[in-house]
Amino acid sequence: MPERILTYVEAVREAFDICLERDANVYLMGEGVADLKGVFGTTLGLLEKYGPDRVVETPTAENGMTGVAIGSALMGQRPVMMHQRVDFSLLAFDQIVNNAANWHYMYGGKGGNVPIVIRVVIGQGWGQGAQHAQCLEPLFAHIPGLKVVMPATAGDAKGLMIAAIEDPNPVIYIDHRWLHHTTGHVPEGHYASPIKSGRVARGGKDVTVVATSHMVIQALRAAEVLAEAGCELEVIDLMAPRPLDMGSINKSVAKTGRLVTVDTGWRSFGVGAEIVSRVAESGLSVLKAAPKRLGLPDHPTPSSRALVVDYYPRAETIIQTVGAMMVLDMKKVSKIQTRLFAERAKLPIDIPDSSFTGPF
Amino acid sequence: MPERILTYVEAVREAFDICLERDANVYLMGEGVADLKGVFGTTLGLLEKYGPDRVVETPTAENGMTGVAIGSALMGQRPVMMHQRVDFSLLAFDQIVNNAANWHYMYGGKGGNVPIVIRVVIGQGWGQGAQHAQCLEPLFAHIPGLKVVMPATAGDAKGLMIAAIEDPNPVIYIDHRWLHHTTGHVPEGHYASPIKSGRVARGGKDVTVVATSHMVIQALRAAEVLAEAGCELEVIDLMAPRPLDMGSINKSVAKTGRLVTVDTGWRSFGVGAEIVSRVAESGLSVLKAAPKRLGLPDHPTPSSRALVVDYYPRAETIIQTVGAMMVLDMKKVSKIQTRLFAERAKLPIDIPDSSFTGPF
Amino acid sequence: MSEEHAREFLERLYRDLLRVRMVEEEIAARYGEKEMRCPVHLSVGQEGAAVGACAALERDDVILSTHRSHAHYLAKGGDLKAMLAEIYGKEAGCCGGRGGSMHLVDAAAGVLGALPIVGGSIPIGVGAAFTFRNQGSSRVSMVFFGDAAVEEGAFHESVNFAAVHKLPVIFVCENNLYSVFTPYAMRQPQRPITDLAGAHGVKVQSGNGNDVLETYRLAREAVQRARAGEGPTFLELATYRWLEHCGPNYDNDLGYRSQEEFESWRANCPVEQHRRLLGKMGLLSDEQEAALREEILGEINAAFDFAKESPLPDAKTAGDHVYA
Amino acid sequence: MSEEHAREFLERLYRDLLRVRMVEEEIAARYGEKEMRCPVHLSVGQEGAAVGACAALERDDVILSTHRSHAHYLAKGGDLKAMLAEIYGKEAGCCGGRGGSMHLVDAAAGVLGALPIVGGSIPIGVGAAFTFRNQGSSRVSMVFFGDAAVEEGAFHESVNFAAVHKLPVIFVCENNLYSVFTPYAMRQPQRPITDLAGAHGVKVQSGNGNDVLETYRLAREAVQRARAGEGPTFLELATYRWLEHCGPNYDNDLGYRSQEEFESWRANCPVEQHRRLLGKMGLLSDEQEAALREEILGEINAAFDFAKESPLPDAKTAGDHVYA
Ligand SMILES: Cc1ncc(C[n+]2csc(CCOP(=O)(O)OP(=O)(O)O)c2C)c(N)n1
Ligand SMILES: Cc1ncc(C[n+]2csc(CCOP(=O)(O)OP(=O)(O)O)c2C)c(N)n1
Ligand SMILES: [Mg+2]
Ligand SMILES: [Mg+2]
Repeated sequence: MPERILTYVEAVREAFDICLERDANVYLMGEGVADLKGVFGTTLGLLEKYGPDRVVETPTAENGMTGVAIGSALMGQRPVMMHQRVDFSLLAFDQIVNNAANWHYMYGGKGGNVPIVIRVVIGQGWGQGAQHAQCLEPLFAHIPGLKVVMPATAGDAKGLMIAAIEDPNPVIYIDHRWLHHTTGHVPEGHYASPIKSGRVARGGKDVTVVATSHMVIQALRAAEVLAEAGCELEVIDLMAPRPLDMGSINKSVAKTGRLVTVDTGWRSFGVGAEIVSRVAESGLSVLKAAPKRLGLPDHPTPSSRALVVDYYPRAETIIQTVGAMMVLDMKKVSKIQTRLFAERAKLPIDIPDSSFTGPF
Repeated sequence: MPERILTYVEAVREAFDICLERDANVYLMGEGVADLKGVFGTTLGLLEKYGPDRVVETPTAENGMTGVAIGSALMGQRPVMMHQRVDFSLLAFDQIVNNAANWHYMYGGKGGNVPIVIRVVIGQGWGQGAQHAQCLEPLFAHIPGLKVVMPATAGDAKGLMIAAIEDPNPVIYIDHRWLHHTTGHVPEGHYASPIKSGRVARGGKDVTVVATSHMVIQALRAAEVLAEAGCELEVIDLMAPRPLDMGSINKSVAKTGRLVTVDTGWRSFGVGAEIVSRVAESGLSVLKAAPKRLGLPDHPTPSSRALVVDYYPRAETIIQTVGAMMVLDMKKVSKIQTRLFAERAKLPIDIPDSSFTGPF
Repeated sequence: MSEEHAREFLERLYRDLLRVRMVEEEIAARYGEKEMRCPVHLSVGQEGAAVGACAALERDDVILSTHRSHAHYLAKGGDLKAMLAEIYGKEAGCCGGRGGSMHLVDAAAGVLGALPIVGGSIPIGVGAAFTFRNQGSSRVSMVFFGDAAVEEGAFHESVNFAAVHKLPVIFVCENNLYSVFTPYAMRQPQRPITDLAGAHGVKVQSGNGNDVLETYRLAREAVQRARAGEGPTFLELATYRWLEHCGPNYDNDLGYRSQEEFESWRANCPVEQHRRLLGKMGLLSDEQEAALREEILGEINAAFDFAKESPLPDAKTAGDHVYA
Repeated sequence: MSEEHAREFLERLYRDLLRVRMVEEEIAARYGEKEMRCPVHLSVGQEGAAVGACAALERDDVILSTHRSHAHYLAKGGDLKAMLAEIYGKEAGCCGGRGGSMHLVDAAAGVLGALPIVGGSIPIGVGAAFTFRNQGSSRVSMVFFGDAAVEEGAFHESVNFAAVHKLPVIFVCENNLYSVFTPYAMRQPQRPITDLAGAHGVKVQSGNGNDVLETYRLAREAVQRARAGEGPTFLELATYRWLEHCGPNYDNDLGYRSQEEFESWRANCPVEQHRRLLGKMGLLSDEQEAALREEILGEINAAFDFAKESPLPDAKTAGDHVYA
């Protein structure tokens, strides 16, 4: 199959297009879905193609609109509700947790099911601050009855969106803003990636790195540097924190004996805590070193670029952590890093890569 | 000091009374605070004593009322906002997470502070079902800027409520319904228990059990049985999952080498995950056995008593877990358990103890 | 309606009123046995609203209800046995024992669900109506809620959206003057509650919820408007709860509402009023009444027997139905 | 007001209008330098509402604002240097660089805060008013928000509570007809937006937000009512945003609003209108205008210099201020 390179945004848009085309019950809703920017470009052109009943611009009323989505899902439609910032979805936690997550169970399966997708965009933009750049995935991952997916690549962005829309359950679809401009191979046509927890994004024998979303990119960058230093990371793209399937993680840790987790959100009470705990519970003998978690430190997101220097884990952070765990020669690693990251080092800290056109 | 035995409910009420008396800026608010049942009895008589401006019955409008609390806190008052079920606080997650938790930080300390208490009642009553019996403490514990307390005893119920009210920050105060009728020593007058994470509720050398809220009671019951079988649990009452201070837990695990956590809420992505992860991260050599977490399995709370038989961790569950970990003679343990739990065994599963007058 | 039909209809309304009343009285009578181990919010005194409004619906229309769900469920045609079995926590319950009294459902009868989060089911009902409109269906959605629910933001968000899209939804607010113990005036300013929906550009009506016929007429108009694509209606139905907010007892002795207020509403009993009308019209003799009661009691007793005798769910199945 | 005072007052209004306009134009002009690395939502075209409403307040009254916060902050007396330093992400910013443009604060000037969650600051303002009432203070609270905010449930919850307790709060809705790109009619039904607050039993007024004097008069009345214990007022102020929703550019070429609509509002410029009035009254000659502009420009340039030259915060302090 020849490579078909799309951006993450294009991949999401293609998933919407395919689902809207295939199933008349699918519709998109939310603030901005029918506007000129189309939720970071992911819904552009779809209003024109499918009309305002399929691409439904909504009032600013997150809890109510989520209830509307649930009600219409119970009647057989498949809404995709979008929040341009995950922070807005906090307004809808009542409907998401009390209703969407519980419905099928609390009616013993006799009350129907809730095939909705709630898409929340996480992560940083320019100086967005405390209320426009949170991540919050553990808040969803804690809730039984939800499924939670966090695609890291363009291919999965499409495949998991299609899977989420076709899933008969409420799925929280989390995309990180710093992934939007990344590119990758995206197969043509309809395909659904299985909602499964762990995909080996890069094989390696020394350290297992379990990462989510944008952190997969950082982990892969780190792996490149470390490989040259003779240390092979096995990078696992978690993809779906709930339902959590430990299969590939356990297999990897059994091989490497070492575990590092990297969260997009706050480290404390984060996704990594569940991974580390499950590994520890299943037996310590497999571990050659104490596991380590990376993630955001315990403070809200500041606006100024000067204050985020140590806030977001980056490839560099992963390299440091693995270096300490493996007792690597950090002088040597540092040289490789300087060489490989030369391009990146020229960019300001609040820009993910040169493809980023900013500002928001 | 002579024992002064009060119920948990009386202790909370006394804390309110003392704080209302001492500081004219303190007020109570919420649905039911000024009514004839007074939020499980915890506010009874206070309306008569302090009047409707200090004991403020509110409309059913959780998000708005939480914002009102925040605004008045910024102007120097100290509101205590109550939710008779934690499930209702989901409606207020926007104000709690976006505003209360972030305010002091996002204004760089120059926007004032938010001295509010949000009291949420968790846990089971008779057949309350999926939307009236959740726990959800990890959702709060994940958020920087909040403090989270979960008093397990009547004495701490009072001391931590006073501390929460006097704290200059937003504090989530979580009380479990099955604790309401329990009794304990409650010192007279004003005292604030420090908002600190770990209190050794019972010393022991074999296994560290870190429990929250009602689960502390279950752990202590388990400890009694196991002690007769020659196994000594060190029970740590977590009290404050955020900010999390690992001091007493680390010390205990360094002694016992074994760790069991018991959550009131769902096990996955729960409080126990953070405890286990921190212990594991700080070095494996201290651990003699793989840690274990207990908590609710991954499904919503069913209404029927027949469906909760294996849902809530109980003393029995802890005994089984420790028994397996310590390779105890379970026949012997079982005999002791049967003897010590004879009274309890006569009660239906949906009643915490004979002091419980139900039905709700 | 032919005279014959009209008579049958009036009789059916009475039957439904009486049946709901008798079911709830029986629940109240037996609640002390502590076998119904879940909270129950009884509608005794409020039956007119449920029965009158649901009488305007077809079986394939849907309703949403609240914590106080029995009357709505039964009036819409929900299965009595399945309801009682649910309250008893049994496998045969309408939710298989997972829901309890506050989560009744009967998909076949159009009872989409009941939710105890105040205001929580309002947007769900609007969502159902949204799909009906999208599908070009003539079905309508009716959402029942109490006077406290209009204090929740979700109510306003829902009505606004329904108004913008002219959705086939009927908002039925049973104004019984209290939210638990708290009277209306402590929670809302002096103004007609209908103003709230009116401000969203929605057609509003107030009526006597204890008058089943008046309620029916208002509901029928609203349903017709909805089916004709003329958009949502908000009905405020004045009524009164006789028993305590939650549980089987009278609690007027507690003093949160005056005895006069209570008595005046009791005198205005929806079942009794309609019975008198039928009596006046010569449609209900004492013998007919007695026979009807006996027949209903027979059904109720059989349903209680069913509920009590049927098995509890197996604890091993507790983890089922998390995902579809 | 004496004639002298009146003149001074009119001049002050003009000065404030012009200053807000010039500050925002300067932000727009310099934004392309990519040194202000946070989103900016400019109020160019909407200054009349902010300046007129804040003119009715005393310094110890408080305001709350939104994502579009610069005009409110400046009109209430917020420190310009601290605001610009904040937008530049500097230590000397009003939030020490933690907030950015959407979180302006100036406690001394009564700017309690600004929040980019639509509707999020409305209950906060009501809470402040609740405390003023509780403390028997005569201070009032004024909450600014846009026309989209009334779609949020929190708006209704807040107004209801303010009405029940007759709180000294003024709700100021700047209706600029759009929520980002989405016009009013796609989000709300046809009815005056004031109906929403009126339904909560609150006094309402509509006015021309581009007429600073009309706005001031309405706001003053509302403030007087609030101080007299007569409760909240809701003001709808018609106005229009000239630039894109977020960012420094004109975006009419995108076609989401008509050129005629845009031009008619532009012709109705709040700064220009008031300038003409002063001109007619003989209070503002061309020389005076030029001098005023130069003075303001001097202040603005100095403030930009300050913001640009002052140091970034130290990364090591990023964890400070989580708790008080
Ligand atoms: C969101 C939420 N807040 C609070 C409650 C507690 N609560 C249960 S019923 C009730 C009163 C509801 O009153 P109303 O809507 O008038 O219905 P009624 O009980 O009078 O039929 C309240 C406040 C709840 N269930 N949900
Ligand atoms: C809760 C929430 N939902 C959505 C958004 C995204 N958003 C930012 S500004 C805006 C439009 C606000 O419109 P309006 O209130 O009319 O203010 P204006 O921008 O016109 O001044 C929206 C929807 C948000 N910030 N918060
Ligand atoms: Mg009521
Ligand atoms: Mg607007």
